[in-house]
Amino acid sequence: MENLLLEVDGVNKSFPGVRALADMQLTVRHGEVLALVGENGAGKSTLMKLLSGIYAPDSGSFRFDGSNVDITGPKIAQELGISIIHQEFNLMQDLTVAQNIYIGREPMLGPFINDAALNRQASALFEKIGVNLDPAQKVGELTVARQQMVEIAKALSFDAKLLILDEPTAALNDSEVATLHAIIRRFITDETAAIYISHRMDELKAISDRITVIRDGEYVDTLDTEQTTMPEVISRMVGRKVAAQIQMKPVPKLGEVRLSVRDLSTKALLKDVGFDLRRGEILGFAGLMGAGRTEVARAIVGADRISAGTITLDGAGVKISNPATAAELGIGYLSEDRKHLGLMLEADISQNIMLSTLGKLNKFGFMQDKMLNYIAGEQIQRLRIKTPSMHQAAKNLSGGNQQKIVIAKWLVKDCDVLIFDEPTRGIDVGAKEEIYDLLDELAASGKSIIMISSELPEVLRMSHRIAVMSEGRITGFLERHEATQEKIMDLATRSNRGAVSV
Amino acid sequence: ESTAPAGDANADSGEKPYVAVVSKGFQHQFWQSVKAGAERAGEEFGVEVTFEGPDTEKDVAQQIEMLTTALSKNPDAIGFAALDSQAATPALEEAKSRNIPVIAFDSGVDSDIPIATAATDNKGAAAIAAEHMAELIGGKGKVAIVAHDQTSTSGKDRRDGFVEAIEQKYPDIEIVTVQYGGGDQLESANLAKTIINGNPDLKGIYGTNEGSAIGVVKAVEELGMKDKLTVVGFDSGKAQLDAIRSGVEAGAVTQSPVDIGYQTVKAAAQAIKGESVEKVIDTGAMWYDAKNIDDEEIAANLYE
Amino acid sequence: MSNTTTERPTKDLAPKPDSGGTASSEFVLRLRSRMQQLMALASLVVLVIIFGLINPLFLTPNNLSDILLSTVVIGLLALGATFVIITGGIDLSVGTGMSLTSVMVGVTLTYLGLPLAVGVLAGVLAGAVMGLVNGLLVSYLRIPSFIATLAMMMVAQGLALVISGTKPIYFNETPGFSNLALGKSIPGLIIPNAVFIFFIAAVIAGVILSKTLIGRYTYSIGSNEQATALSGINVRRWKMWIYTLAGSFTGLAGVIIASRLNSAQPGQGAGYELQAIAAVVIGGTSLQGGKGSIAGTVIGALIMSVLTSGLRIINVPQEWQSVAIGCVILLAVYVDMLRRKDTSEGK
Amino acid sequence: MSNTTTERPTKDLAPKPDSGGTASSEFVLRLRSRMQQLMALASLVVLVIIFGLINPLFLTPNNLSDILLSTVVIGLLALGATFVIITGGIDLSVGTGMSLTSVMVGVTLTYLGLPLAVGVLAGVLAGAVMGLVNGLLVSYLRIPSFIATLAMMMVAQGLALVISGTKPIYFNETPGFSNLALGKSIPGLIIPNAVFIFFIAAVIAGVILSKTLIGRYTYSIGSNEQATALSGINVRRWKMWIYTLAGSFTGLAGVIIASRLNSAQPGQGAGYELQAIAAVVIGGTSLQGGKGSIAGTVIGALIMSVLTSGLRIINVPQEWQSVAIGCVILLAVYVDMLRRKDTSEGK
Ligand SMILES: Nc1ncnc2c1ncn2[C@@H]1O[C@H](COP(=O)(O)OP(=O)(O)OP(=O)(O)O)[C@@H](O)[C@H]1O
Ligand SMILES: Nc1ncnc2c1ncn2[C@@H]1O[C@H](COP(=O)(O)OP(=O)(O)OP(=O)(O)O)[C@@H](O)[C@H]1O
Ligand SMILES: [Mg+2]
Ligand SMILES: [Mg+2]
Repeated sequence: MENLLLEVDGVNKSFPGVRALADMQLTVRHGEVLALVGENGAGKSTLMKLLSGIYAPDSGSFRFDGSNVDITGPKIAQELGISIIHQEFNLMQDLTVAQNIYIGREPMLGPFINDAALNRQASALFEKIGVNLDPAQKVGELTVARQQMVEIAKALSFDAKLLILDEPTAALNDSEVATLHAIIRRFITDETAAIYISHRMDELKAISDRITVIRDGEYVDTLDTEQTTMPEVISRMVGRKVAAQIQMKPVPKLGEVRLSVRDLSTKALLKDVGFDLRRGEILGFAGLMGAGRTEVARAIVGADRISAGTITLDGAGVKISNPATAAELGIGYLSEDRKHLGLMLEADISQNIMLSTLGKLNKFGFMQDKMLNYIAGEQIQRLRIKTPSMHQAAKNLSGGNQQKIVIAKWLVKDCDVLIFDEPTRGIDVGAKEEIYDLLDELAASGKSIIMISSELPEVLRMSHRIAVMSEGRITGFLERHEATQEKIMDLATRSNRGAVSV
Repeated sequence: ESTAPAGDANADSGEKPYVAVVSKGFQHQFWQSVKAGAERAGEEFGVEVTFEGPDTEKDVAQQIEMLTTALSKNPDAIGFAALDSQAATPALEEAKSRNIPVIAFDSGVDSDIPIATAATDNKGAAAIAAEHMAELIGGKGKVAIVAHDQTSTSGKDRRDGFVEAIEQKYPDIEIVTVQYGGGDQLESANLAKTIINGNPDLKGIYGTNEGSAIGVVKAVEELGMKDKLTVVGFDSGKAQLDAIRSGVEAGAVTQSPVDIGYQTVKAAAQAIKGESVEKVIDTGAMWYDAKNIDDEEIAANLYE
Repeated sequence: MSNTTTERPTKDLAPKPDSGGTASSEFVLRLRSRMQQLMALASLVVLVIIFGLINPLFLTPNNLSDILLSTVVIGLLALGATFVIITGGIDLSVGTGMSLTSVMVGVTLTYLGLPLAVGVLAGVLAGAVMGLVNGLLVSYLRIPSFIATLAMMMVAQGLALVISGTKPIYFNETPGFSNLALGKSIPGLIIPNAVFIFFIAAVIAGVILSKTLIGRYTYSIGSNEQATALSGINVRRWKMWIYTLAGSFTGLAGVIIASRLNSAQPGQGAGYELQAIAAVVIGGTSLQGGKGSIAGTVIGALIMSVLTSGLRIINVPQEWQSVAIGCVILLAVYVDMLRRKDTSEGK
Repeated sequence: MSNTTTERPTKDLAPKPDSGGTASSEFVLRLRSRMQQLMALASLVVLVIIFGLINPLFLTPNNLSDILLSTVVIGLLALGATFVIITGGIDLSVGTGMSLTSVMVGVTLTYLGLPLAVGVLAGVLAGAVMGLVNGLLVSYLRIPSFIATLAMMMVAQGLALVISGTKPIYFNETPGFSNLALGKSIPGLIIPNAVFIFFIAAVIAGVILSKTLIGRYTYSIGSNEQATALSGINVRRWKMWIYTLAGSFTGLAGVIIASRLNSAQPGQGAGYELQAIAAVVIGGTSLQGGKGSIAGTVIGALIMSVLTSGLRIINVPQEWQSVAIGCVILLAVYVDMLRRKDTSEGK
């Protein structure tokens, strides 16, 4: 047809035990942003990996800019003008931001790398695309969100015709998402196009021209964004009708205070953080990138050292020196960084799910493997983790399914206080609702939950009460009935006004 | 390449008899000379000879493995220089029970199983070194020892023989330190230099084997102390011979490595034929220096 | 990267959207993990056959029994090292540590004249204590395991010399002691006790590694230490115990070598650590941590001793032996790699 | 990740949009990365002072010059090992490899009678070829570096013996050769050439590591090999060259030791690899890959030789020397850890 940048036709790709793509098709026009949606494990990332030369297709053809292409490696993809931001980071932690972005394309001065020019180049790039990074900083020192920015900058640093973004916003909050969208819009010309993968439906409306839906590795449909509604997209994704608007349950009657934090400070960032968490309560934490939400969680469970502050649990002061102590006291922490801090990528699913509970499953010193597999199997069913077997290595799962494993790990642990840091990162809309229901259930059964999230709608939907952080302090609490996006943003952008006490 | 005779070969089965020699070392020139002597005797007396030894003279266990493997090859006789006689007892007993004659060599095997021993008296040899050292430095002053090993019999005997001789006869000589360089030339050179730097009034250094002695020579050369220090060594090796000729080293005690190997295999060949062998074959040790280094009797025992 | 294609699938196994595992694909996955050990085993068998063809004496029961016996010490060290390596660490202290523990046995039996059982216990305990110290250094002082155990290697070497007075300690007053390794408890069988002790130790190690909590944590620490810690597991404490456990195998090796040599040799052991680690790695345990098995380690240790012994028995000159061992190790590991051929670039 | 917490500049919470690195924060970051080396340097200075106080003879120019000289061989080996270790690999072949390259020098100069420069080149080249083989094994056959270089260690040891005919090769016909290491080219200075050669080699290594592509990719591969490959870098080819480069330092070490001993000793070198690796790690290079520096390695090598020499000069009995070295290494690394003090559960 007319004006196509990319045509994917009849592509098949299987992994042992998994048919990831079956007769897949896709077209991208010049000058458009094509959104690609589908449930977790639908095959989105796999398709993108084929396009960027990481996997080779079992069969099928790719036409790029009018000619048939055989993308046999990342270098070939780069040369064709396909630039990708992978769902999982591909950064060298020990190199600087600039070194990461221009790896393989270093400006030289004779036999030597011209690091000054390298940093200048990077600065110029950042200015052009409007991100805010220090070229000379080590990537390992950056937050997840900032690392995502590095990935974006890197992808844009190529003179790409096709920009692929695989869940670029999973680690970003709304203002950063807006920045990213602006960057994408500036990138799109008559010569270029982008494929945009996301589970955040509101973004699709904002950025895309067309939406391609896939399900279980098969092409379903392509819709014009203008002329469609999100419930329609979602119903094609999951293959059934979904309730248009989920009812927010009223705030239940909360129990007594279970966890009480006072004057919590760390050397690095936190300043006099204090709050109470009641039995049955879901306390949301909102804030901008680097506001310190993750750090509060880590400080509470003893993963980071605190410089001052007290933690009281069920009325008794406790000293938590490491996450193991926290777990013994019934406080569990689900990390936002599943790849580095959440999963054992090489280990299988059941081992991952049962990791936190192993201690309870031994009899006379021996592991109860039957029991263990049974419980793991239950969780796989309950969270609908898509896998051929519970003995599949975690690294072979799709991103969203990996996230479900991490959630399952804490569901089986049965903690009284659960701290979920970005729990729905990378999880598809349908599954998200299921997880929300799960959290509601947990709260209703008397658990206390802290939910840190960068998605404001999620915070608003879930929280009984919202704590907003800025620059290491809590700048305010909002009850559910009074909370709005505007009020949260206002508190989140306050600085140096001192902490609000409980 | 020599191959072991398959099957239970005996002297009278038509094939050449086979003598497995398990020594204390392999890579050092000393052991290569023993090997050469063994092979020469092998040719002379018409026996097949294999020769092997552990990587270091500390590795008792590795030597025992070599001895057991040698036994598996059904040799007609075994030549053995024990790193630790006791440790080898079970294997030696097996040899005895299978009527395989064992010839001990080098520092000997402390057991009554070997029917003959071709050995150097290391303590006696070290005492010779001590006598000459004392004489060369005029009977008083400080000396140091750079030894090759702290735990092996040869290392201990050559240290102790020297120390005892000095203590008994030369009360005015002080042994300031004994340090061990593992027989590694570089290591020995480095540590000898440190000893010299740390003891400005040092008169002499004694190196207990080829590597140690050459290390000491290197140290003295590098420090330009040729005329200030008396170096006494052990065994030979080209660098040591050169040093003795040029006067950097006063002299050394040599054993008769070639003869040790030769006598061992000769005794083995005799035993296989059922001839009687001498119980103790003293292969001797003698002092050599610039004056007598080219004497026929001495030169025959030196290797480069 | 592109070689992922070789992991081409069986097309008939369409994924069930929310399965908890179909029986058949589960079977495939398990088979695959067994394959590795089968492969190593195959290398071993091939080696034995080759040596046997070149020199039939290699296959005499006596020689085979000797080979088993010669596997024991490195094998025991490798068992302990397997645990440490699966956690992603390395243990360089096993060689001289073994020497130190054998000296401790000597002190107990010969110097103090205590009963045999006490001596054995003292050896194992000495090893455990050494492992504990390694563990404390690695987990609580957070010293990289390479450095901590390198330092321990030196300290153990020195202490073995100091405690023994730089001379071997003999066990002549404890006549039963050498029977511990060399006696033949099973009538009619020429295989000495040490071999059985090794296999029993291997079975115990295998059970611990695959069936108990400490074994599970060994794998999970190796897979992702931080994730394990954040899952509420006291990683430091467990790591300390894992090193202690590993150390007690070193201790047992010290007991066995002392019994075999009927003496405690304070100077030896240096260099054994590399052999033990080689056995572990040839057995398919990854130095990156998280993967490995005891069965593999036993096979790896056997490969090493079959090689050494085989080259000697076919009279390869000593200078060529090490060349040959090097090449065969490469070949064995390469064949294994070929089979596993996965997408990751090896380190 | 978690360890980022303490390393974050507290001020820079909201970096200005025009960033590009404010001068001050950049300075702080650089200072911090220098700190590590300063710390190691401090350990070194403290050691020197302590030994000097116990025995003033330690501080004589002669002795200090000797210590420098005794650093050279291990130091050169450590330079090469630094590259390999930063990629996340390990090189066990440097010790016996050095021995093999020195034999090659002997063959060139003594057996073939070629000119001195050719001999030096032959040594370096032999090392490079050995490194190349290591590199091929590691990158193209994907054999773990531990195994590949362990095998190479054995092969090199055997070949050195085979090629030399198991005897040392002397350089008496090439009188200038021993001057290469021991001559004193700078009049009035007692420091021998070998020391200068080492420092020049270190500077070259440092420049290569920090200023050239191969150096950059060394870090990059060590940080995240897969990501590097995905960035379109031909990781395998670069890794091959990195090992080759590392090998040429081994070759240079072989030349220097041959010159110093005026002979090629085929039997030596085993055990040097652990000392070289220890020097690298004491110098702050991480065995996990991605981190390290040449300056650190030089300091690490100096710490090792100062320790050895110092303990000898203050007459610590040999059996206690290794205990003391072990403890000091621990202490040096621990102090370094303390400084870096991060909150994460480390390895
Ligand atoms: N290397 C692999 N080995 C085996 N199975 C794989 C591998 N990579 C992907 N899969 C499987 O292929 C299917 C598609 O995965 P993919 O990552 O493409 O999903 P996705 O649509 O990106 O999902 P998500 O939204 O969760 O990121 C999943 O079932 C996944 O488990
Ligand atoms: N400007 C910054 N530069 C470098 N590191 C930072 C910066 N701000 C925060 N960090 C670190 O990054 C980590 C993540 O920040 P934190 O968890 O406190 O923020 P958050 O509110 O969870 O936001 P997000 O997770 O979205 O980044 C913390 O460990 C913190 O120390
Ligand atoms: Mg995906
Ligand atoms: Mg966060």
